[in-house]
Amino acid sequence: MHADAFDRYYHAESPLHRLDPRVKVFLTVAFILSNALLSDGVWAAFGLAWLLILFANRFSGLGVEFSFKRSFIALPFALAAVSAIFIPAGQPLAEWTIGPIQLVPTDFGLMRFASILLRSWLSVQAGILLVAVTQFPDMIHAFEHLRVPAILTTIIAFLYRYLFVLTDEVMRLLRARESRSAALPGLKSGGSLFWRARVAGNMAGQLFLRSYERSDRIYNAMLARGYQGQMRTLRSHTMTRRDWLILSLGLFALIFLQLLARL
Amino acid sequence: MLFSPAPLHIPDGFLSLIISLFFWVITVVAVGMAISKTNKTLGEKQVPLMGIMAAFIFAAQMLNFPVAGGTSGHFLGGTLAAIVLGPWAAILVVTAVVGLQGLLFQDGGLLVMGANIFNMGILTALIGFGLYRSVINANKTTRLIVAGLGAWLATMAAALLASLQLWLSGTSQLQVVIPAMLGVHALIGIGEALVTVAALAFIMQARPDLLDAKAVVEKGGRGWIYGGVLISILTVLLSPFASGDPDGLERVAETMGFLDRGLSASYQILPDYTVPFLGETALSTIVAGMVGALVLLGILVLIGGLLKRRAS
Amino acid sequence: MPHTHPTHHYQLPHFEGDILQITDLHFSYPDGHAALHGIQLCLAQGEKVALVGPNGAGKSTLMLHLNGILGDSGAVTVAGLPLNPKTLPQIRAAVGLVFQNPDDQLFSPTVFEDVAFGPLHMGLPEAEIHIRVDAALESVRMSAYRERLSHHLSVGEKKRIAIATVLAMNPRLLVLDEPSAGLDPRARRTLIHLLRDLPITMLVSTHDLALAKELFPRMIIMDEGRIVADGPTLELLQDQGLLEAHGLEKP
Amino acid sequence: MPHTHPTHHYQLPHFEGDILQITDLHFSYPDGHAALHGIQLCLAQGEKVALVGPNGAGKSTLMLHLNGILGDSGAVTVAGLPLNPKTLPQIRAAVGLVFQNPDDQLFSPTVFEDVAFGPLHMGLPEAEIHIRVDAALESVRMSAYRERLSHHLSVGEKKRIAIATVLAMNPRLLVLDEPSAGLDPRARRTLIHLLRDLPITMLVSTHDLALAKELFPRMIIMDEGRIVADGPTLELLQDQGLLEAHGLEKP
Ligand SMILES: Nc1ncnc2c1ncn2[C@@H]1O[C@H](COP(=O)(O)OP(=O)(O)OP(=O)(O)O)[C@@H](O)[C@H]1O
Ligand SMILES: Nc1ncnc2c1ncn2[C@@H]1O[C@H](COP(=O)(O)OP(=O)(O)OP(=O)(O)O)[C@@H](O)[C@H]1O
Ligand SMILES: [Mg+2]
Ligand SMILES: [Mg+2]
Repeated sequence: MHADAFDRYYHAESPLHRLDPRVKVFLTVAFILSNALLSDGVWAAFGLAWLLILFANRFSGLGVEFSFKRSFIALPFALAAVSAIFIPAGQPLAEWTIGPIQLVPTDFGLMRFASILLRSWLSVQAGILLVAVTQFPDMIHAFEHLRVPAILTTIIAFLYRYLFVLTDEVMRLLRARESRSAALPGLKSGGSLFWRARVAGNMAGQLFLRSYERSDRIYNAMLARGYQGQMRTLRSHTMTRRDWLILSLGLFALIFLQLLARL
Repeated sequence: MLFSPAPLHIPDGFLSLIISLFFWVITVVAVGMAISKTNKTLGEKQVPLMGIMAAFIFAAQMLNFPVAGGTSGHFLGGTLAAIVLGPWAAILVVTAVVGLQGLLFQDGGLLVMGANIFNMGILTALIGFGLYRSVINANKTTRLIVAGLGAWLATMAAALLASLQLWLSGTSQLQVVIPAMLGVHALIGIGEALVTVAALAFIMQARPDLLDAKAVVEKGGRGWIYGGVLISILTVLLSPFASGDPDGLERVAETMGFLDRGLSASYQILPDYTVPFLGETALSTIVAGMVGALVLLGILVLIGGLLKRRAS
Repeated sequence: MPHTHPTHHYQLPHFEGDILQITDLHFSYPDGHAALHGIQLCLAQGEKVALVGPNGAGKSTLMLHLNGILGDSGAVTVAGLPLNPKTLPQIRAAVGLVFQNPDDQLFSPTVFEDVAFGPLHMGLPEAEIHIRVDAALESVRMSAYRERLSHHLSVGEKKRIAIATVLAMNPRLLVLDEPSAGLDPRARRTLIHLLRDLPITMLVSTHDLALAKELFPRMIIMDEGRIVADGPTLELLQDQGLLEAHGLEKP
Repeated sequence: MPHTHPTHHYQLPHFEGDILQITDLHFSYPDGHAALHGIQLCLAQGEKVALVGPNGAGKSTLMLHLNGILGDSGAVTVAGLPLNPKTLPQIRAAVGLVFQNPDDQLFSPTVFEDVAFGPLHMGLPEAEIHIRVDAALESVRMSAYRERLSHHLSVGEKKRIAIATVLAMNPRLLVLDEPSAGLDPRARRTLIHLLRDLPITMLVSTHDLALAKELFPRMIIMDEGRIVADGPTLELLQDQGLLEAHGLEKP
């Protein structure tokens, strides 16, 4: 079985794929930060930010609409911001009465809501593009280079590696349960809710112990290869002049965008 | 889809910069402490253990169980990890999980990751471990019941805090977001509690050594009990209060000086942080943001350096 | 304990004819990988059949179709019932699937709970469940393990419990995925005796051609998602060219 | 980081004689289970030896002693160095241990990182690490897989990479725990060729007596924590009584 469904990396030969992962990570974070710095309702700046994303998409070799097509994953969360539409500020636009509740959408509220969604939607696209053009291990290296504590990056590297092993294991457990979830004609099947939750709990406990014991075996394997309590990594990336150039261009564009937004 | 965005994973754009940075700072400090504590107690074994346990939490989230009418409950696993691995280790594990979810799946944002880690990792460790530790010498049934309660409360506390963060960021209105979030999570929390209890019972049976009183006490001091019980009480008191009388919370905030101009004010002060001597200009905002980012970077470098020195 | 419930009350309707019919079964995984190309297969009641082929041939994929974990194309008929969402629960009662790794099969703390999962889920009355569990454990000769924790058993023991978990459901057709992998010679021998003595129709995938030769009169060879040979085991094992072409080796 | 550790620090001094000597090794697990009772064993340089025995005989336990993961009783001597905390790093560089499950052995995201793990933790300079990794991948014929992600590999491929991870440490003694489990006949054949061509002293545990017969001139049979036989493979395989007494079967 393969849990490759988690892989978000799309291979292509492109300038963006070749870019040093540090630059990609840094620019992505800067872009998200820049979105957070834009005030509500500066549509031109939001538009320009999207243009930047489209531009980046263009150079990823994955197609201009690549990140757009995948960008609706955060949409369900938009529900959390819907109430912003009815902020009692600015001009009321309408008045809806639903039972005892009275809803008054306002122009300020609508602008606020749209701005939150736009910010989030732009940031999500940047993230999508980042993982699509960077192999995850490279991204971990970038964080090492950017001085995130080695222990944390190593834990994430382990997590990434065993994510696939353990999700395969869960999928097999789920299959086993499914294949024995039978019914006979004329009998009510399924058991009680409590029983079902207990079975899920047993599976979780089972999985926990197996993972726990596996970590012992892996620790042995690490010891066998000379691990003495400190992770070492080869710093395998070097920044080229091209990397520096693109980094400065990107930052310059973001600063320009911020200035434009304040005009 | 395997990982639908859980309601607790706040995406970028939904929290204001100040709130985001504020929780980043707390989280960075807590994670730094967790690193040094686990370093001491678990030694060199911690790296594979934490990594695998993080993968476990990830995988366990796929364990659904049919509830009714085609819906199913999902398991989050934070409380289980806190009880079995100890609070410090659990913080690291959840940090890794939330980090990967944000980085790889855009399930939760990057700038808001500090808040997400705090809600789902640190609160859970406090409540889950703290409550369980307080009854460590009780009989098995009591411990299981308290663990279940802890799982439910941890879910509620995370939902409550996330709501407050959204409100303070001017993204949601309190009287809407609190009942909605708490309502949904009261149900999610029940599933979480059931599964946590069953999983713990399983582990008690198969590997009692992991959960005997001595092993648990070693993993965190009495401080966790006080912290855990305190946060639990706060959650219990605040939840019905906040959902029943959101304006009340508003008044409390007001008297404490958070807000000065009533409800709409919160939408204006927070997004517009400025640097005093520059006045309310574009430059001021940029500088404010950069200062925040630099502070963050500084803390990260500092912790990294500390750890390196400790290791060598 | 007075277990007086007659077991045959809780049985699938009686049926004569081929227990399993597959006509032109195609399957692709969600990532686009085409794993099965037009499988055609009939199993008569009481037959014991080996399914062999190299890694990645599609053996496990085919087996997952037999009780509807994968696929829903209507190409599979079990005991006269065409597989579809409505018949699925009944078909799962008729087909007992045992996975390669017993750790994937056993998810309950004790052996008893694991074996009782199927009958419990089917909603059988308690007395009947006890009868079923005892009978299933008895037939794999593990009655003494009823209250043990499955976590602490050896691989060979787990394997037998895994088989018991589906026997407790009184299946018409037993489907085993590589039952001998990872067993030491003694445990493997015990397994062979067990399978020989079980009076149920069986489809067993294996890399162990010696086991196939010893146990199964009929053999099916798969490669790249197709059935490339189907016939008497001893005959197929003589065909050096055929075996070599599909990465197999004469035992 | 400037890794300036000189390579020779980790190289064992040149040494003539038995590469491995074990005298009266006893071991009990923390839970009190006594797994080894007075193991006595010598391996000459260049020997290739099979270690067989039923499940639970203590094979894996013994192997974990060979580079000090378990035990510290001073009963083990590798290339003339008695195993103790001071010699441990050297001995770990000299003994390459490959575990049964490649998923426990390959813990890094990419193949390159995994193979480089050993040399890196020996403190070799970067250039040397690259040379070692390339050579190790070359000898298992997996050079093309350098940048691949480990979780994309098949079991057989993972197994080969797992062997490469220890070859990169230039071990004097290669210790493999059940290398052929779960491989299909073709992958098993590839493994046999690989092991035959590697010019290193080897101790290999296996349930696959056919593989032992084909590859290893010498065989050691363990049961219940003791070595019950040690001699030429072909001779031991003739002794029906011996094999049967320890749960083995003539291939
Ligand atoms: N979940 C999945 N997603 C995509 N492809 C898959 C998945 N599971 C299996 N495959 C592919 O389908 C093909 C058939 O796989 P299958 O597991 O059925 O082979 P098999 O005959 O059982 O092999 P083995 O002897 O190794 O168990 C293989 O090429 C495999 O890589
Ligand atoms: N961590 C442990 N704690 C306690 N007992 C253990 C532990 N690991 C193994 N044992 C026991 O020690 C004995 C020897 O186990 P070992 O794994 O060495 O056997 P083996 O010969 O490798 O078997 P197999 O062929 O199944 O791999 C067994 O009885 C086993 O139950
Ligand atoms: Mg298979
Ligand atoms: Mg072993």
